[in-house]
Formats: sequence, structure tokens, C-alpha cells
Amino acid sequence: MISVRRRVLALACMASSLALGACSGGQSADSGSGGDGIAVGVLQSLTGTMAISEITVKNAEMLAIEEINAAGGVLGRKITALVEDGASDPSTFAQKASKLIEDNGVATVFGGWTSASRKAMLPVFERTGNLLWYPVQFEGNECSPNIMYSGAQPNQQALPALQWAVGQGYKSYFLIGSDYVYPRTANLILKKHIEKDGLKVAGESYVPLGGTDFSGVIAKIQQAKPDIIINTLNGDSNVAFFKQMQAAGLSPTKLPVMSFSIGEQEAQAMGPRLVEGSYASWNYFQSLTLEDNAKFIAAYRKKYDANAAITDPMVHGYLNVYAWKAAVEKAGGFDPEKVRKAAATLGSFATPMGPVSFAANQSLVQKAYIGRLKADGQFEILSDSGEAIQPEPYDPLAFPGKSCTL
Amino acid sequence: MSDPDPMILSAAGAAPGAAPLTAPLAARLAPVGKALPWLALGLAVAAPWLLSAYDLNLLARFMAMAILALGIVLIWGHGGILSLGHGVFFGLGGYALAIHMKLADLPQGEIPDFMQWSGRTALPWWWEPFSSPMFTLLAVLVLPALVAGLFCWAVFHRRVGGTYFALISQALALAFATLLVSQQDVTGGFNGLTQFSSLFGFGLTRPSVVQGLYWVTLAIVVAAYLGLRLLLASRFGMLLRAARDGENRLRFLGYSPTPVKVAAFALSALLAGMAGALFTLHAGVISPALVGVIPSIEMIVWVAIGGRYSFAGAILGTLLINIARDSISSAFPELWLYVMGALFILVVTLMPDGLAGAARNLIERARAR
Amino acid sequence: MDSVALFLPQLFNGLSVASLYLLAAVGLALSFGLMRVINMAHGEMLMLGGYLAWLTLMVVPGAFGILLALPVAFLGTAAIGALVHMGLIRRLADRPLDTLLATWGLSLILQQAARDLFGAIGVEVRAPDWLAGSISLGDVVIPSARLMIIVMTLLVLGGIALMLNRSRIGLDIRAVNQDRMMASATGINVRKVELTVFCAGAGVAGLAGVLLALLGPVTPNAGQVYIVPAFLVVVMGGLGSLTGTSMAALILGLFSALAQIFFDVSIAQMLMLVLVILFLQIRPQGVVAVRSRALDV
Amino acid sequence: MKDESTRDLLLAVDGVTVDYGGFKALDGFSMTLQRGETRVVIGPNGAGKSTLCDTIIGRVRPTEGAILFRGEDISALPEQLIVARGICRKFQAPGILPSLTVADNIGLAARRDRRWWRSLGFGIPAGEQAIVNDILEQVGLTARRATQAGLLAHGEKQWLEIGMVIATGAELILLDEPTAGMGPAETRRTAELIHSLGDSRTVLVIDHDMSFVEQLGATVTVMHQGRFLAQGDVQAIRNNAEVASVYLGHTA
Repeated sequence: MISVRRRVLALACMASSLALGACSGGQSADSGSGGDGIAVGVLQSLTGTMAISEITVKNAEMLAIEEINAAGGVLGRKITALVEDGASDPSTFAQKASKLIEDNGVATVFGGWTSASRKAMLPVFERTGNLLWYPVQFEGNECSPNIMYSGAQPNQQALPALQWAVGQGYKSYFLIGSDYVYPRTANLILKKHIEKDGLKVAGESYVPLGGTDFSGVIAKIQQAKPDIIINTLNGDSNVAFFKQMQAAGLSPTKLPVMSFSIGEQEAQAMGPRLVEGSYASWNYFQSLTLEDNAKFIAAYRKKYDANAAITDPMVHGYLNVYAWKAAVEKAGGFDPEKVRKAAATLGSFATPMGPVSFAANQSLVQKAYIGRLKADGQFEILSDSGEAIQPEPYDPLAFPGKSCTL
Repeated sequence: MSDPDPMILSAAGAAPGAAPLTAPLAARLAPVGKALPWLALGLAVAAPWLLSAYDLNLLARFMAMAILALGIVLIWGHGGILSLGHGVFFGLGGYALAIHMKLADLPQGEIPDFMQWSGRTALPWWWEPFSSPMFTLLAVLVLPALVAGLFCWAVFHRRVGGTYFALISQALALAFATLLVSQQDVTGGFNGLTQFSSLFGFGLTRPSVVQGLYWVTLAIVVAAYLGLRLLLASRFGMLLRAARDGENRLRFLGYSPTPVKVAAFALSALLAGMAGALFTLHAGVISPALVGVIPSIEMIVWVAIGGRYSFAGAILGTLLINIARDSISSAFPELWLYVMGALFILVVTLMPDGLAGAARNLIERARAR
Repeated sequence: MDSVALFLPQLFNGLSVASLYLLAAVGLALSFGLMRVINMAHGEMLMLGGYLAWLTLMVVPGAFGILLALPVAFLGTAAIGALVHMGLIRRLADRPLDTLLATWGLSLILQQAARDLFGAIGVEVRAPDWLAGSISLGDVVIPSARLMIIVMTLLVLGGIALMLNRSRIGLDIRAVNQDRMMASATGINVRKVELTVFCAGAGVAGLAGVLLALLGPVTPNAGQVYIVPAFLVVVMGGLGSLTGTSMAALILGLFSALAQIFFDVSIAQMLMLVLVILFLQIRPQGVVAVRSRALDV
Repeated sequence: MKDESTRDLLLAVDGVTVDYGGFKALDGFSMTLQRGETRVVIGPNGAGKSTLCDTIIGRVRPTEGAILFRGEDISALPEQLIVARGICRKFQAPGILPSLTVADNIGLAARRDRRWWRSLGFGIPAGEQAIVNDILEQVGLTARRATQAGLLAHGEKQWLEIGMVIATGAELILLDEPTAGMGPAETRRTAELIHSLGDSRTVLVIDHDMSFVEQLGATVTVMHQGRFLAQGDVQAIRNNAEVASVYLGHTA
């Protein structure tokens, strides 16, 4: 008779053999870097809360890869994109990054959105010596040789927005954000600058990610009577916030709101009526009248969706692929170490957002624009920073004495 | 809960001197059955030589999670306590170790980067003791057990029912995750804690260390498995099952069921804490996304599918679900949530004993033939 | 920040939050009192209510649409509730914890289905102008939508109380609540009673979904935000008591709003759980304890 | 209590009222039990017999009145402490632990040290093994000792529970309908079993079955609507007109 214990252990065996089978099965999917193809990873959230934003970035990255392949590839080799799902979960991002690099042997990875996903992937890239191309604006305070940061540093989005608001004569600022790293750190920097300028921080409030009850926050806003609200809310919370503000008689035309996370896609989804008249600060607006921009918009809409809204992170994702191609060609090979050095010395290259370049600290030198949302969901560009802004990962006022050492 | 307990059923059935197998199929299977567990153990021990670095890391993470699943079998299957908040204890263990590793990597007088960009200038006082490896190891074990014990006691000593417990434990998971995110300056917030380079002086990227940690994890899985089986066979196991089947009956026999439940719950939290610490080592990150409501309930899925009464089933369920998730979610990301939801409904309604129960039925049928 | 000046507006906000908690929790509480099961997919009834409102407004836009959306959402979610009860809850009778898990699986499927059908980013239900404005009472600005929520909640509460105390089915419900064996022995169709209560509870959650849509977007996970507080209301309220549930919702709603004067929302959430656990130390049987002879061994 | 000294008084139920929101299951009920006595409580349905048991073992708290066990008021003690004082009850529906074996059920009941950390050992401690064997013998379940209790026949479950109650060593044993669902032969054995407890235990039996009551040959207390109605030996109760009318009134 088979005893219970043996039966139970038999199951454990099945488990391990299944595990082993399935695990080693993964290796056969290896497409390798040999032959005439070159594998790269595209790692964004295809599921979960971040999917809605990240899928568009994935699309833009895939579009660039397709265009490059159609034009003959990189160094004569076609790019094979291996798409993985980060599932809006940082540890999954880390896991998939290491899968792409160690199992699939990709030459580089394009991806990430939240700071949490980037932070989780960073050790994987440093350990393997690979290179990540990160497309989203973030809170700075990081500088890794294994990451190319094309999204805005705080001094390329948040501070230009503040400068503009100061220029408009706003004296009292209310800071509201979702409760996570970017809003808290961005607001920390903003507060230092607001105080330095002798202006007033009327209040600061955070709601949990995805939170939709703003009754308390709005009561505080009504109490504080600020001149302008700086908004770093994320996703669904924005709709609830603007809706409840409107119900409280505070539409963006009455009390100005400057948002850092509302782009064309978000505006379109929220219904522009709700956010019409609110301000945003980005390095790219769909309404930029540039030839390269028109070409990119047309190509994207042709491939994916004729009505697609085009946003800042999508363009950063797109230009990352082209920057990698240019750097590979300059370096004459795919070695990440050589590629990143080549990228930092590429000089200016053309993109849908105009000419940009990578600085020695591996962040992008780029302009900042202030826009006002119109009823059609597009931004009217009110001002730009003039010349391109040098990226500063560490704000000298908020974090004195810190600098990027690569 | 008045579910039958098939494991105990068959344990009781397998009395000494029971009739020998007569069915030829079963007779032929018997030696295989005898060999399988050793084969599995052998394969698991040899995994570092058989698998790629990535697959080994994956297996190591899943093994760490299996430790937690073992604890859930103890309290859910045998104690009738459904916890929808085990992510909290997983997180406590994970964060305790993560804090230590963060401190170990710091140059003298520095504070972690996230504290700087959150506007802090000094370490919070409660971080300090974690610079001691001994304190950290103790905290990984004691902290989750202590919190779990207090929580469980607070609910059960006033005889609040099992469904209430499940709901309150879920609220605990939500509150814990929200708190971690909101206290960014001391917890790392939404990003969690990451970028560890060494543990107790061993570089975490060295292949020998990676392999060693895998074996440590495996050894803990085996030890926890054997230990829990022993515990269940003891009088304590009897009391726990008695508390599940007839809490009031136990009271009227002069026992207080609350401490029995609290002790079992604290033990399962201790296992969860170990799992969290090992997972953090293997994954290189611990973050609120790993400890909230959804991950907590997913832990129950592993066990529900593996079989809530069976420790081996829980290990199997954990490995299977996580491997399936890894492969399905890559290929068909949208499908995964449907699969998980449907699995949950089907397993719970149609095969509440999970895969282990189904396997047992098969074997019994073969034996009866 | 001047916390005294914040007190009045927050008191009002607390009432509106309490109303939403109550609408979300009342169905859970009544079903729990009757069947000892918790439907984890109850939050998705709120979500469905929101989407039904959106669909109604697509067909009938304007001020009339939102009024029409209320019965549509009620009946629609009640119908879904009937399916859930007959297909799942009834099959798992006497296994309360398994019911919890199975309905959680269902909630996962419903959320993903909504994501596939309506998109992940959510839709916006446009409130008619008479609901989008606000009323000023001295310093306190009261949004009409929140006023509407409070009024609707009072109406629903009154309706349920009337049903429980004045109708035949209400009598049956109270009988089953007291002692299901006896009730069944006196010829009451216990299954029908359970089904009725479950459907009505789902319907009320649907109504709550419509009202929620006036305050925020309708998203696939819209129900998740309110469901955990609703669970806490059930825990605190006591078994199947309408008064207890209402009082628990009021306590928790006011607590969460007033705590926000001093703390961030995240901390307020944590404190709410602490409050509930402390409360259970004093009154484990909930705000209102229904004494019943049907004690189980 | 007439001429016995209070030294022999074991239990006094003193004016106990249990109020379920207006419905009084017990209404100022009083009774006493002497050490070593066997007492039967009868009464029509809803007379409050089970509530009486519930109140004595602490499952229901009296609204008014006190329960004195060896002179100590136990009406506010937690259940397990009441058991520790030496009172144990057999429930109407068999309250056994279905997933444990018969021997383990008795073993658990026979434990003298019931603190949880003393359960971190295996099997039944040697000192208690003898008690368990004795009781298994007494209730006739020796052959079934390794069987899972949930698999026993109904009558066997009843005996098992009686065995558990005896095994606790309680001085006062409450048996709530111990013969429910038993045939005449089984009933007779149960009566013998109760007899065999001798003078060492005090037993309070609740039952309907008059033939069983007769076999026990004990003093009978009659309850009606939560109140004391009559008391005396079986014959006296049989001839009591008031008792007859109560029973007839309710069965009519």
C-alpha cells in the first residue's frame, strides 16, 4: 500500500519535475543574437493598472523598430523585438528584464514607466552590464551608467512649469498628488523653489494611488484659497478630482490647475470638457508643428489607430530606439558599454519633438513646453523654454552637493 | 468549517497490517511512487547544474513562496482560518531583511538615497538596530509572528467569526500596503526597497552565493514541510483540527481554542516572513505591490489549487500557478485574469481538496480496481 | 491649516461618504445576516451600476437619462445578482469561506470583462447641470451631487425598512433571520427569501454605482475603492441589522472624513481599521446585536 | 434541601432568568443538586431544559440570578474555566470532533493539563492512557478506537460523547438527551452506564423518554415555561395531575 506520506511526496516530485520541465522549456524560445538578426527587449506593462499608458509606448517602440527594419536594420542586421509584460508590478519587471537579458540574450531593453519598475530593474541591468532605455519623466535623483533616461528630469518639466506660473503672477500654490514617489519628490523640489522665490505653499495633499474620494482634499483647497494647483495625480484619480472640483464650483477656468501627468491620451479619455482650460507641462505636445512630428503621427495612426492621441512618453519611447540605432552605428557594435558611451557623445539628432541630444549624464537635453488644454483635447502651446534645457538629475537647491558621477 | 479532512481520513485508514495491494496496476505503480519523491528531491537539489541562471532564480523565488503556502495549509486547511492578509507578514519579513541590506551597503554616515530625495536627513531610529545581522535575522522571524499573533488574538479572543476574520485581514493588507506607500521617507514608498549588493558580507551576484541561497531556500522548504507534518501529527495538530471542527465543543472540554489558533497563525506568519525575506533576496526587490490585497489573495489561490489540506499540494500549487502565470501572462496577458478567476471558482466549487485531493482520489480508485 | 473651519464641510462630506459606504454595504450586511456568506464580487455590482448608467445615458442623454439610469442600474445589477446567487452562492451553501473565494474569482472575471468591453481607462458619466453645480450655505459649499447621494440613501434606507417591517416578504426575511429551521418548518420558502435579499442587495449596490459615477470615472476597478470600507461596515454593524449597519456606516464615514482634517487619506484609512479592531474588543457582536436562539455548537 | 448539610450541596441554580428579547426561556428558575445525586429534568418542548444546561456551562449568560457551584458563583466565568471547575456537558446533537480518532477524542477530553503549549507532544501521555482505555471499555468503543469519529454510527457517537464527558473527570455531568436516536437496547445500556458512574459523579439528565427515566430510577424535576413545576420520584410525577395537564396541553 502506498502510504500517505509517499503519495504526498510523489506530488512534490511532480511539482518539481513540472517546474524543471517548464523552466527549461523557456530556453528553447531563445532567439539569440547570432545569425542576421539582433534581439532587443521591449518591456512594458501589458496588463494591470499601467497597461493603458504603457501599451501606447510599446506601440511607439515597435513602430520605430519596424521602420528601422524596413530601412535595412542596424549595421545590416534586422531587429527582433522580444515583447514582455511587466504586469504593472516592479518585481515582474525585474524578473522579465533578467529573462530578456540572461535567457534571451538581448542587446538592449526599451521599457519601464513607473519609477518603481525602473528601480526594480536597475540592479539587473547593473549586474548584467546591459542597457535600459527609459522613456518617462521622473523625479531624478538617480544616475546609473546602465540606463539612458530620455524622459524629463524635474528641471525639464516641473521647474519650467513653476517658472511659467511665477511669471503669470501666481503667488499661492496648492500641491496635490497621488501618494507615491514622483509626486512627493517633485513637490519637495517645487516647495524649495517656491519658498526660495518668496511665494507661498498654501497646502499639500496626497491621496492613495487610484483613490477617488477628494472631498477632504477639496475642503482643504477651499479653505486655503490658492492661486493655482500643481497636480501630480495619476490615472483615474484625475477624473474624480476634476469632476469633484467642478461640482464644488472650482472648474479649471476658475482655479487654474497645472498638471504633470495629463497628456493628450488622458485628456481624450477623461473627456476634454472636464479638464478644458487646465495647464500641462511636457517636452512634447501632439500639436507641435514640426515636419518630423507630422510624419510620426501619421505613421503611428496608420499602423495602430486612426484617432490615436500621441503623447510625450510615446515620443520618448520612439526616439529611444532611434538613438540606440545611431549609437550602435557610431560604436560599430552592440556592446552596451560602448553603445552608451557612443550615445552620450552622439550630438544632436532629429526626433518628432525636434532636435535633441544626450548629455554626459545619459539624460536627454530637451525643451519644455507649457500648454493649455482646448475643447478638442489638444494643447494650445503657450510658451516654451527657448533653448534646450540641460538635464539635472539632482536639483541643486533641494539636494545640495549631490551630482551625477558616471 | 466542517469540511472533511481527507488527509487524516486516509491516515486513519492506513492502519498497520492493512490488506496488501492486489491490483496489478497499483502494484506496478508502488515502486514508482516510492521513488518519485526522492527523484523530485534529487532534481531539486541538482537544479543549479540543470537550469540556466534565470530559471534557477525563478525556481528559487517560487520555492520561497512555497514556504508561505505551507503556512497557509496549516491555518486554512487544518485550522479553518482564512487569512486574506498574509502579504503583510510576507512583507514584514521582506522589509526587515531589505532594511538590513540597505544599511549594509551604505557608506559611513550616509542615508539611503530615497530618504534623501524624500527630504530626510537622518535615519529613523527604528532602522538603526537592523544594521546588526543577528537582530535582523531575529526580526525576520519574530516580527511577523508577533504582529500576526497580536492581530489574531485581538480578533479571536472576542470570538469574532471566521468570515469577519477574513474581511478584517484583507483590510489589514490594504492598510499595510497603503501605509508603506505613504511613508515614503522611511519605507521607500511605492518603489519599495531594491538594489542590494550583499548579504552578511557575501556578494549577491557571485554564482556560488546564488546557488547557495537556492539550496538554503530548498532546505527551508524541506524543513518546514517535515516540521509542519510533525506538528500536525502531534497533540497540537489534534487541538488545531478540533478547534476547526468544533470550537465550542473544545471549549466545553475545558480548552481555550484562541491560543491554539493564535499560535498556529503566528507560526504561519513566521513562515510567511521567512518566505518574504528569501523572496526579497532572490528577486532583489520588495515593494508594496507584493504585499497588498491582490498578492495576499493570490497566495490563497496557490493553496486552493494545490489542495488546502496537503502540504505537498501547496508546494505543487505554488510552483504550478507561478510557472503558468509566467508563461501565460507573457503569451496572452489579457487571458491570465480570466484563467485565474475561473480556476478559483472551479477549484473551490468542484474540487475543494485541490490537485492533491484529485490525485488521492485517482490513486484510491486505482487501488480499488 | 485651520482645522476648526474644516470641521463643518468635513462633517457634510462625512455624511456623503457614509451614505456611499452604507449603500455599498447594506446588501452585503443583509445577505450576511441571512446566509452567513460574503459576496466578494459585490464591489463589481457597483461597477456594473456605473456602466449601466453610462449605457443608459448613451441611449437617453440629458437630465432624464440619469433618473432613468437609477431603475435600470437597480434592475440590471439585481438580475446579475440573481445569476450569482443561483449559480454560485447556493451551490456553496454552508461553506462561507469557500463562497468568499469563489466570488472573489468572479470579481476578477467581471473586472477583466469590463476592461475588455469598455476599455481600461474608464468612461465618464456626465451629470446633468442641475447635479453638477453646488449650493452655498455660508462658508460651506455643498455639491449637489453629494446632496443627491445623501437623499437617495435616505430613500433607499426608508424603502428597505418599509419592506422589512411592512411587507409579507419582509416578515419572511425577519423570520428566516431569527431561526431558519423554524421558518422553513412553517412553510417559508427560505431559498426564495435568500434570493430576494441577495438580489435587492445587489440592486442597491447598482444604485450606489450610479451615484458614484457622479463623483468619479466609471472604471473596471471602480468597485474596489469602496468595497473594503463596506466590509468593515459589515463587520462593525452586527449580524443582519439595518440599524446596526447604518450606524456603522455613519461612524466610519464620519471618522474617515474627520480624520482627514488632521491626516493624509492613507493614514486615515489605517486608522479606520484600527478603530474597527478596537471597537470589536468592546462590542464583538457589532453595533446592534440581534439576540437569537439559533446558536451553533 | 431538607436535612442534608450544605456540605453536600454541589450545585445551586438560584432564581435564574434568561431573557431572549422578551421571551423568557428561563423565568426565575431554581434547583439544587447534591453531591453524588442523579437527577432527571423533564418538561415539554420549550420548557427551558436545554437553556438550563446552556446556562450552567456558560454558553448562555443569565439575565438575572446566580449559579453556585461548590458555593462559587460561576455564571460569569468563561466556558473553559467552568469546565476546569468540574462541570461538563454532553450536547443534544453529538458534539464530537469528527476528524480525530475515537481514542484521540477521549484522549483530548482526558487531558488534565489543558494549556495549549502542553500539547506539543505526541499521542496520549502514558499517565492518561489508562483512563482512556478504561473509558473506551466503559462505553464499548474499544474495538473502534482507531476509527475516525465522524465515521461512527449515531448511537456510537452518543456513547463517545458520554465517554468524553466522563473522561474530563468532571464532578458534575450534564447529559442533554443522551438517548436521542437510540433503540431500546442501546437506551438500556446507556442507563446502565449512568448507573455505573456510581456515587462518584453527580449527573443531571435531560430526557423525554419516560422508560429511560424509569430505568434511571432517579428524582425527577419537571419544568414548564422556564419555571419549576414539580419534583419527586417517577411514580409521583406520573400521578401528578398538573404535570399531566401540561404534557397533554402541549401535545394536544
